[in-house]
Amino acid sequence: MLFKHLLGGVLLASTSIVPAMAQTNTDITVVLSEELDLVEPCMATRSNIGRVIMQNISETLTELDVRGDAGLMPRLAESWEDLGNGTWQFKLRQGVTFSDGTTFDAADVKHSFDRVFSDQITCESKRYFADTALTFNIVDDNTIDIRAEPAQPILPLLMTLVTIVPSEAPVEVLREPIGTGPYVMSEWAAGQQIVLTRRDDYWGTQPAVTKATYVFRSEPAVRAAMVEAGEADIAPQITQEEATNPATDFTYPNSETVYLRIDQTIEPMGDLRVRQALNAAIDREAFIGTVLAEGTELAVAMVPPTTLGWNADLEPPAFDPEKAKELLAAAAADGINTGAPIEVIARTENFPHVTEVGEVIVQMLNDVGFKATLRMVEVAEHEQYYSKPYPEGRVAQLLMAQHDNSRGDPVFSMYFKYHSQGTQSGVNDPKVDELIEKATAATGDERAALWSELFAYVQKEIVADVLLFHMVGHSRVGERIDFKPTIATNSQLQLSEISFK
Amino acid sequence: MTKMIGQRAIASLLSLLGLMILVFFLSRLTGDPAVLFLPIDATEQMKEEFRALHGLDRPIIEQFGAYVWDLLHLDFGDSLRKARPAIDVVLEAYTWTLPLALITMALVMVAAIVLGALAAFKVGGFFDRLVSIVSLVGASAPDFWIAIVAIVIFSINFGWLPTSGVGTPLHWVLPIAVLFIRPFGLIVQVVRGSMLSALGAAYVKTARAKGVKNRPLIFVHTLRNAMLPVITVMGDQAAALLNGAVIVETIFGFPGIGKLMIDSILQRDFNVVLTAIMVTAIAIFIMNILIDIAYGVLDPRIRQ
Amino acid sequence: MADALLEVRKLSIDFHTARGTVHAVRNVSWSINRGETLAVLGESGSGKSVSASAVMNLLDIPPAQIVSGEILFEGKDLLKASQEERRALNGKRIAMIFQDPLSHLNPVYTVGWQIVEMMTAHGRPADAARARALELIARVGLPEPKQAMRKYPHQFSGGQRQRLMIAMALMLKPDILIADEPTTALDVTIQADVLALLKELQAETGMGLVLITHDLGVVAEIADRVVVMSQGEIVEAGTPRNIYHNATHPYTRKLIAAAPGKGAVKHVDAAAPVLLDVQKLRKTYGGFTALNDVSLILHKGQSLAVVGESGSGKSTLAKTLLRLEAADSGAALWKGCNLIAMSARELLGVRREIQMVFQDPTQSLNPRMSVYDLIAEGWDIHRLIPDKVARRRRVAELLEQVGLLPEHAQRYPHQFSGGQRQRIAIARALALEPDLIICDEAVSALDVSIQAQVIALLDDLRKRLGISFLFIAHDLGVVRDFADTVVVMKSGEIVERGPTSLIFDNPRHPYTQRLLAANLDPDPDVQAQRRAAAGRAGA
Amino acid sequence: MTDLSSAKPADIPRSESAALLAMLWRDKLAFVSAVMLLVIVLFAVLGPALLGDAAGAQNLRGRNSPPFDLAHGWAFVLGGDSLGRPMLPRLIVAASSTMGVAAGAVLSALVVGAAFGLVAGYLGKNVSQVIMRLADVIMSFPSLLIAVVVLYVLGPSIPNLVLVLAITRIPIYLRTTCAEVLEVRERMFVQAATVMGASHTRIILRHILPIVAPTLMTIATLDFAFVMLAESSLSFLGIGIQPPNITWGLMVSQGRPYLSSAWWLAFWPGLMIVITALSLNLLSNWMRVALDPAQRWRLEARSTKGGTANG
Repeated sequence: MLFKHLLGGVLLASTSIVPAMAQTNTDITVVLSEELDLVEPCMATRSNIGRVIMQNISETLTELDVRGDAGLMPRLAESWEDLGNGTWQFKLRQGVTFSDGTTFDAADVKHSFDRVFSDQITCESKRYFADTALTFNIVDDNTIDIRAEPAQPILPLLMTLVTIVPSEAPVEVLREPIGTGPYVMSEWAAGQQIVLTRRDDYWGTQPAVTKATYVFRSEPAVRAAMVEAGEADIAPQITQEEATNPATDFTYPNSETVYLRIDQTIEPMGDLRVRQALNAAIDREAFIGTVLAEGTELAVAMVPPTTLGWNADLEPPAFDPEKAKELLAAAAADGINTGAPIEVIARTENFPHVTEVGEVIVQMLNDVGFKATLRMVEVAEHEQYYSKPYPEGRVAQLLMAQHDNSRGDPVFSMYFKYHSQGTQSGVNDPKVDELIEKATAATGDERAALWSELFAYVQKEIVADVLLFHMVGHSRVGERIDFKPTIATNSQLQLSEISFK
Repeated sequence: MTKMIGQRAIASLLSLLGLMILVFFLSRLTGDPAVLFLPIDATEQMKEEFRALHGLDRPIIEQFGAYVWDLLHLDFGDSLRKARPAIDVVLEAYTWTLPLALITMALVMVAAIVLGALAAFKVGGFFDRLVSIVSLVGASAPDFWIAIVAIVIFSINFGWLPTSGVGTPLHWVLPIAVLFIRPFGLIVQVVRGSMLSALGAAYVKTARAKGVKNRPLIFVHTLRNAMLPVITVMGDQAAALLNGAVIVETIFGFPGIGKLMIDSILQRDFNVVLTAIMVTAIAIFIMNILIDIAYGVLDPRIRQ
Repeated sequence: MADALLEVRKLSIDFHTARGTVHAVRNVSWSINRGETLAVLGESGSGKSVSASAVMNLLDIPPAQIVSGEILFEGKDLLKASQEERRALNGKRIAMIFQDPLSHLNPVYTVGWQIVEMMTAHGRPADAARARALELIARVGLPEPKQAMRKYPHQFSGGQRQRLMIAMALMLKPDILIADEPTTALDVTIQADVLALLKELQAETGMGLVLITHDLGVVAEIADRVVVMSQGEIVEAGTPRNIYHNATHPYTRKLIAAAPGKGAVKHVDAAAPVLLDVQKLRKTYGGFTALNDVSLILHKGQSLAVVGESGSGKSTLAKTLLRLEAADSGAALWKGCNLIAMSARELLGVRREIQMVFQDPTQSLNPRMSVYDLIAEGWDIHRLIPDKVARRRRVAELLEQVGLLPEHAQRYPHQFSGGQRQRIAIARALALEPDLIICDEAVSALDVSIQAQVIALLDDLRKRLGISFLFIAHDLGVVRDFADTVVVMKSGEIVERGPTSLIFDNPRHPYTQRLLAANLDPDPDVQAQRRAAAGRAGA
Repeated sequence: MTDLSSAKPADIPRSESAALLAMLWRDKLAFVSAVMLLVIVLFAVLGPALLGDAAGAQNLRGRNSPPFDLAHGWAFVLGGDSLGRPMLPRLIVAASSTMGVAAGAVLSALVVGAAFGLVAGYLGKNVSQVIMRLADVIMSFPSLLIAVVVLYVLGPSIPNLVLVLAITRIPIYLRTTCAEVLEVRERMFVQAATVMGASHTRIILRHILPIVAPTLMTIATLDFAFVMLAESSLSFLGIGIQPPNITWGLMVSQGRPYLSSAWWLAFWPGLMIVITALSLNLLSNWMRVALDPAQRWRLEARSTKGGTANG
């Protein structure tokens, strides 16, 4: 019993020595950094789960185009329209079946949302509807009206976040997810691998990959080595140090933004000049191609450039230590305690080389006269400092954090990070609050313009934080595979986008 | 002997109880699992629902009562992260850790005993010094060095072995080899020291006067006498292996208890932490009892 | 001589040690034939075992080095033979048994296995070996040979273990048996039995017997020829009678003179006050009664010997009196106060007044303490002589008193010989100026000549300082020389008591008689007479 | 009077330490080890004051400069790290915290473990059984959980880290001491001390401890390397030493991502750990013999290898 793995292995060994050798041409192996705890579809917005499930097993009503400029595209919904009064009508695709054979219809959509909102199960996607009440009206099998209270202008976009399960799916954590996607989960050996195999009765185009095996290795060097040794075909997350082979290794923006959150309530951070000095003190360019990979961009907003309302006019703050010193001196002259200790708090393993980034930043801040120290903490402790309520009796803190928004709309970021009620906000500015509320309720060009204004106001006028970088990721893709990673590869990896050379 | 084992078992159960209480309360000092399970921008309401769903909103003493009550029904609770019974998660990991630990320990035992005994027999010689230095270097070198260098050499350069993972016996070679180094380094020293004193014992003289050959002299007459201190150290090392081998599991993608335990601690998955610790503790207690039995088997004087 | 079966010829062996080269044996020659018994007599450090170890190839080289000489077996020089040839000879042609069979038997294997191995190691089939082992175990006088085979060394008594060693040695019917102090650690009656067994077996098998011993009595009892060794050299050789009566070398003479049991017997001074009054002392371990209502009285300045064999309870008596063990019942009045029931505080005072000298000074002196620390420790404990200079002077005095040098104070116990260590232990006991010293086999581990010196020292202390002694011993000769009163213990009870002269000249209890009869006399003639008498009694 | 009393004790230790030094000189391996350790201790004491600034000076554009290249100056002879700081001064400065943490953890574990072990062993079999089971509990308690609990509740700091590492090492000393004391307390010289009226404290400290100490010392030196590596893995998991503090363990764990691109980042600190551990072990083996009066002779002349004259 105890040695069953080994014994099983002996039998296996007679047929195959290296697994990749035994694969037929259209089977692939993907090596991920983090194992899946769950395969529950309603948790698919969590990136480690989404990478396997999203659009492979479970599909959503709508889908955001990350390869082209098509914006929001139909998936399980063929079309949608705003009926006014906060109600959106979705026309559902016909002839779609779940992998258990049942047909997809409007009741399944309603049930999927009921599961998300149930208190019997914890679903991540619930947070996107935090202050919104949804009511569902099944018009017919292929039509459903969804009314949001208050009105939600981006409801179709939010539909990219909710995976559809059949109405038979129980309201408990699923271990055998049933979906409409092109693949079914055929094996889940906890700790070892998850295997997806292609369905024959998928509604859409048959993807090229017939079988995908996911394995999990937390050591980046090993992930890279596996592709090199032919044991795996795709390693979506490798490090800059490993990504040295131009033939196989891709670098691409990964929708993550790194910034220093300023808590303005603590001296001396309430002073604008001090915040400007912080920004001027940091030589952002120096990081790129050294500690951080070539291709990393300087951030001017909390969201990546692919997001709605992107303000192309914004410039990263110039590195100007002299100006920083002047600003500090001016603040000090007004009685601001610029010599107060500042803690730069960062989370270990938040992103590659986070410690080094922290060390350099502290050095740069101290070079212009701040008294900064670095404090590296593990995830649970980081969380304490990141979200409200902030700990009592804290000194001035610059919290280094990484924020991911690949959803296309700033709404997923701005409220939390800048609104005075936002859980990770260090800002308390009526104009910011107003702009966020207006933009959230607006649609179309007006929405884009309002976001654009907010980005500029936050970055230039109030200097709310120290925006640092839009990060890049590195993937290694085996030579026989034709696949180009995108900004979304962090949170989803559609097998249908993979073909063979 | 049976009485002794019975006493040990009762004492072990009491220790286990103490361990459980200690871990239960200490682990709950380390923060709220809700904020770790839910995304960073989850609402307070979601957190409250999560806590209510898993009973984390109740007073801690009540939680403890419920836990003990369930435990009496052999229910170890569910994993917060994995939404599965914690005991399943832990036992699954254990079916990997146990053979890994046992095979490694068996190899260490054989190698350390043979090399340590030979080193002691020719004490001060070239072989002796070589064994000492190599084992000490091995025991103090960072294990991830060895692991990654081994992957580069054996998997990438030579292509002899798979880089990582499980499945075939070949997959076990590198993890076992890397795990082998440290306990081997320690135990070979202990064997050498213990053999040195045993070789000076009077009965060795008797054996030589009987005309016993060198090999049985070392491996039959002396070794069994030298084994007692060796077994104690081996027990400690085996206990460490039974606790999981985090680095090796992490690098080689080996789904053992060490990585599970670390992840569960960092994610505050209390039920898994508790279950893993208790299962490990039971394994260690059983091993300690086996060691006591081994003492008795090896040395008849202890049997009484 | 030239065609002796085994001949050691002009053998010289050096040991290279830290303190320079020690010439362990120099130019030693002896030989032995079948049927003969050769005794190699010498004290510790005389090199008496070295040549035998060389014969058996048991020397560690280095540190040992064979400088010159030959060991001829059947005319072939063993020193030129290969390791394998010599191994094949060991046990098969020449066998050896040792002192202290407990440590020389492997504790973790059954005696059966070890005895059988003697034959299997030389390629004989295991079945035959088992049969032979059973036969021999019965022959050496152990009951239930089959069960005995399955038992482990620690489950036997000392005498039984030596019998098993003998059985093992005889498995392959060797031509020569080398016995290295085979009876030294045994009780006198057991010693007599073992020697008798060896003689019988020699007569049966016709083997040659090399007996290495320090005991003149053993030589007198068993040897045909004897070589006397001192400082690595043979100083004298001949028949036991010849040597005993006509020793020419001064060392031999000294040795013979030092043999205990010859001095004038002391007499009790009954007028002295009672120091210790032991009343019905009782001690049991589980079901075993170690002390069964033992009562005795010790007067000031008296030396009372407690005689008995192992297991008689004599050591338990000492431990109980010293409160190392708690007595079950009874009393021991020390200057009128009951030692057994004393509080810890009262006891501390008495601890200064009663001191103990243990059997084995190697074990009773902390190896990590210097002689100065060892002797001065009592003053630390009892807060005496706070002045350092005075202490140093007093330590020097004490060392001189026991026959050591003041500069020895900075050394450590292992740098001394056994006799010197026991002197340190005595100096430590004297440091607190006690009224009573309990000696538990205090001289039995020492060489005869040193034994005599230590006894003389104790006697001198008794006379000069009026110290009383409770002298626990199994060696009757020593007791006769030192004690003025004797109690004989057996199985936890005192079977006989009285003045030394009375006990020795006119023992009444059969056990006492047996003890005295088993005690070997160094005079071969006396032993011959006793054998003759015993033979007549047996017939 | 004063002359006489002070002359002698002063005289004896000097000759004794001189003799020890001479013995050390004769055993080349032990001598080299002692010199290495001395150098490391000097690094630890003087390093931060002398080289603290050099070790902290960042130069992002000159990062990961390879070793054995003197173009950047002597400080870069062992290469530069990922922030362009020179390896050599960093290694020297890191000796301080490394030694502080390792020595602190090992010594506190030793003191606490030995103290409880001595008392438990001296009190006899039953008490020591209880202590042994307690040790079992600590041993099956994963060190990482202790680390998370202590560092989460008490906050991360070097003393707390020492506390964590010490707690996890206590059982080893506890068990070893307990087992040895159970045996030593039966020895004759302990009885001899009892007979002289020695108190329990005196017997434990003066008679039992010195016999047990060499074994504990051997374990402690073996533990040194273990603690340095454990500290390294705690750093790696984000709950150990964190920058700007530096230890060899932290450097090893920080060098880990660069193992394939800049091997020297993890290699030198790892080598320092290996050298320290090796030196400590070799020296402790030597000291075990040298400080045992009954064995010292083995070192006084190197020509002999074990075995005593018999006969």
